[in-house]
Amino acid sequence: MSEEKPKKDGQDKWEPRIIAFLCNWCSYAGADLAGMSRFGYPAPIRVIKVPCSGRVDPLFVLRSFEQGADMVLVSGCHPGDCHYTSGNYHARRKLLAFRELLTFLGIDPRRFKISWVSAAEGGKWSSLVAEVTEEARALGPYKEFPRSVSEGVSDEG
Amino acid sequence: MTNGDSVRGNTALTPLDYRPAKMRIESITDETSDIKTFRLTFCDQDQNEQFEFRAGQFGLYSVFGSGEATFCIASSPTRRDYIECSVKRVGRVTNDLHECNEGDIIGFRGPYGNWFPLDEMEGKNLLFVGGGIGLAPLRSLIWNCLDLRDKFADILILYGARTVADLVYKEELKTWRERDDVKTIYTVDPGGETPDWDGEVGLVPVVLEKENPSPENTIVIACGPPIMIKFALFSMRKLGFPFESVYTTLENRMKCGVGKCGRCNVGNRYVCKDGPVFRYSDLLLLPQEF
Amino acid sequence: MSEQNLFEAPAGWLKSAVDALLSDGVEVVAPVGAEDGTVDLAPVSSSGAITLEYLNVNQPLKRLFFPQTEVLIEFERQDDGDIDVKSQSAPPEEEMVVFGCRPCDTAALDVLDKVFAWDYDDLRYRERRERATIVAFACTGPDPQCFCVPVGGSPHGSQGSDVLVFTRDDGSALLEVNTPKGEKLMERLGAVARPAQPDSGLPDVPDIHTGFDPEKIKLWLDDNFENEFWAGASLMCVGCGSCTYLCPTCHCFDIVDEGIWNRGERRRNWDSCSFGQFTAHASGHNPRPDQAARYRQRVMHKFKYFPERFGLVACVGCGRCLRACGVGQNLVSVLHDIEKT
Amino acid sequence: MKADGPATDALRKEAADLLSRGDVGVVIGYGRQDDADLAAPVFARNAEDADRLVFDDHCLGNLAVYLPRSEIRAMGRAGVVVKGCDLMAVNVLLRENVIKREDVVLIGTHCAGVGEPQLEKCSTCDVHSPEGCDVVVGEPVDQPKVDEEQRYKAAAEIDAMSVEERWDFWRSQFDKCIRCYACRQVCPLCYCKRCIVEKNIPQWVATSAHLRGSIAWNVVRAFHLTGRCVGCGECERVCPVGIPLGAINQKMSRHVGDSYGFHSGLSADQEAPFTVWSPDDSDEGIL
Repeated sequence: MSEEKPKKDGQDKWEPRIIAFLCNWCSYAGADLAGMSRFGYPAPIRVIKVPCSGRVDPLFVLRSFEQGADMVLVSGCHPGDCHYTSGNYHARRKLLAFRELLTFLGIDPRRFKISWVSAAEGGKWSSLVAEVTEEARALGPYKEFPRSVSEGVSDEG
Repeated sequence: MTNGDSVRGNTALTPLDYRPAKMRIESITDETSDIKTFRLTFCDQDQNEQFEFRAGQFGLYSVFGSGEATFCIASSPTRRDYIECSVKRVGRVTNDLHECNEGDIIGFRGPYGNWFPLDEMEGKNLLFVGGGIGLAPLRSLIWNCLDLRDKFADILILYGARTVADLVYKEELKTWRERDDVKTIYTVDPGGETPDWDGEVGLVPVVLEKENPSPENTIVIACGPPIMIKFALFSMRKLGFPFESVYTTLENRMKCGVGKCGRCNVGNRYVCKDGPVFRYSDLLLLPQEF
Repeated sequence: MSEQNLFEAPAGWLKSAVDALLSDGVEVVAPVGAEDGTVDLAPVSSSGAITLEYLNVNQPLKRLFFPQTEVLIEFERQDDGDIDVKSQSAPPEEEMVVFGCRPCDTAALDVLDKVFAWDYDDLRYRERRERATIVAFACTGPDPQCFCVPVGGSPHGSQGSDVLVFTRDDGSALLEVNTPKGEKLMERLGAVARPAQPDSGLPDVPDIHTGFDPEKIKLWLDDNFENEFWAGASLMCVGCGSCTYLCPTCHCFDIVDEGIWNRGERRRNWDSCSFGQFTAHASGHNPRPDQAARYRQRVMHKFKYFPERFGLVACVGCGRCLRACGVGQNLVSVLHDIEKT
Repeated sequence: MKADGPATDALRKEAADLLSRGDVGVVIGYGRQDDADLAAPVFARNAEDADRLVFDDHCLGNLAVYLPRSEIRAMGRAGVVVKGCDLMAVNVLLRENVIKREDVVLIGTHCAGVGEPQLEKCSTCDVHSPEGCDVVVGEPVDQPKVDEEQRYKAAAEIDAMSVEERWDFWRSQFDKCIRCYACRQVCPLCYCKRCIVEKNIPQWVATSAHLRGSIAWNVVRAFHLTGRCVGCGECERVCPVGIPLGAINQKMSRHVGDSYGFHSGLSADQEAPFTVWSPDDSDEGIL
């Protein structure tokens, strides 16, 4: 069984697990800049670098929830800025449709965020993370989704 | 056709809960670019001492988290301290097995299946015909026979691979060649030779015909890719070998290994129970679906 | 077996029996209706949940003994590199009484019993079977898709059931006890049913109109592995697994590992010979490369290979494969075609 | 529609002509089965076979599913009987270059709706008369004005629930899933040689029929059909455990319709919503 509340060392407070897929060229650089500029942002976010937001297969999002994410964030270049010219436009259509699907199936849309953060927007990254972390904390653990390996068994004999 | 059931007799049912034994990888040998041989010992010392098998039998090896896969036991039953398996990297489990290091722990269920007819082979000439990784089940039997050398007449090992780099058990090939109680012929497909290759060049069936061994008092054990087996059998027929004295192994996909999961069957035979060793004349009576 | 094997129960007997068992802490599985009109066997916590309005339960009885997915082992990687392997614990020891399955489904248990204990004894299956007492309900109104009779069964067949119940129009019933397990259950139920008069005749067996001769079919199968017939007969099959998953005798399974980086579980899941990947080797070679080969396997397995190996046809004529097939593939028509050739 | 009506007569004649002229190697149509509610497919290989064809209101299936299959391709050019709704699937197969127009002969049927009781999809059908076929048989049917809201009724009912209610609803639905993949196999647009669920390096979708695996499977199925599904409803019709897959497909169709003005299957030369993009697409919902 997965431990329900990952705890930070020496702290009793529950922290949400947030998985962020960041495009290499804008959002990841933006997050980097936030670090270099010493903008603080909360720690529970786990960053996975992808070449482009267009690379994010909806299965990445689903798998994140399966394995215990409380929130998933996908971030790419602003429209018009894609390093590959159109990856983020594809991502926009695909991921918004995916969120529609998740919402329809009863998966809380507030737990799946999409954002545009450019390489220059260290400040935006910092405040965005603060904002979504606060929201994830308020939403609490995403218990509903069948997470991890041992849960979600339906018809055990 | 199944020596398994007759030897076993009417013993009680074996309880089965699919729990694998844990085995430690003692050593890993790179055979070719995509084949490795793993030497394994049971983590539980008692199991090490009790474990018995016969040449030809197989096991289900598992990387925990990836799943189980079926391979023959490639070491000889006469070498009691370990078992070996040779694994070609082709799918999920084999990929992950190739990623394992010495000291890692994997799962093992077995031994399952029947075995080569050692009793029947006694006193006879033996002809081993192997291709590629098909040498793995033969290797178990070859060492088994070499360790009991007095019981058999002439032994001829014919082994081929596509290229020199694809030959497995290179050290052992050398050992066998150096023995004076075994005749060896090694071959690679045309174009697969290297400048210093001193063996034959040519497909296994072609080399077999050229060698022209006598079918008299001889048992043939042939393992290799289906296409090689097919043409090797044409050649054997030409040379006058009766299919009653030819044995081979089938390698259908299996999940349970014990005649339940329903996917390895050929006609009413379960490869996992009635095989993997089949007499070729019996195989011809089955639906050609393997 | 005692001599008395027929019992008489008044209307309302089922409610009394179920309530009595539940209050004894016995797990009761019985037919329960769903919103979409289907009826399936499910554990019940009161007799009120039970419905009797069905021809047959939607999903076969086998699920109770051979569930669609089950954990075989759990494993966890330790810090020192060792792996902790646990067998999944055995099923609960409490008894289970299953009400309401039909004689076709109980007959199918014969097939499964053979497979799961012909050489290696599958412990999970056996433990589940042992704790269950099966009270089948004789079939009163077979539909045109039913064909239990030609495959050796009967709407009143007692094969595989511990108790077989014949329900009358007024709700009263005759209970035929077939096994020591059934006797034990009747003893336990005591007042619910009393020994029937020797002259209490059983109701007439309803007619099954579909007929074919499995032996004749086997003779043809013996000689016709290679035959153009299979390509034609399988052409409409789209290769889904609904016929195999709803089949009470199909028992093929897969074993898969699921997990995350340090722990997981090995599961046994139903699998289907209709699926293209079923026999595919990792090398890409596939002994059954097309739907014709796969459909042939399904028919051959049921009517030739299984009888040769275990002495009985691996089909009980429940008709689920006919009803469930989305494209109208009809096993009985295929068998009729075989008979005609 | 009666099986022995004029549509059937015309169909048999057209099919016999195509087959005897050698224009096609096979005509895929519907055949009569005694008592059955469902007309099973018939694969007519010669003019005599054509007499087994029927068209009536038992003809529920979407025969386009057979067009990509190698067994059918091996027979040569294929004639296929299509209702208006089935034709939309053929259009997508053409659009996605799965089949070539010159390799198929489309035998359209005027259709007033099928099923007893009539299928839900037939009440909102606006393609009673298929367009762009090589041959059309049967009597033209009046095309009533279709109420858009009615078309998305099943999805709208679920949309009206709260997120929590929807979760409970779908959880209980997906819990029933037995992973037989009938929905996939019967779908003309699920033609992948190897489905994502059959790929195991890595195993994205658990094959076990537990809730986690079945949610993943149903999400993936629905998403891979988003912008492609033509709403023929076959997946829901064949589901042996009665999962209302049509509602999910409706929801996604409506989304691509409302957002990008796209309706799948209307023609063979549309560009699908996920293959194109516009800089003017809405940014709503993006932080």
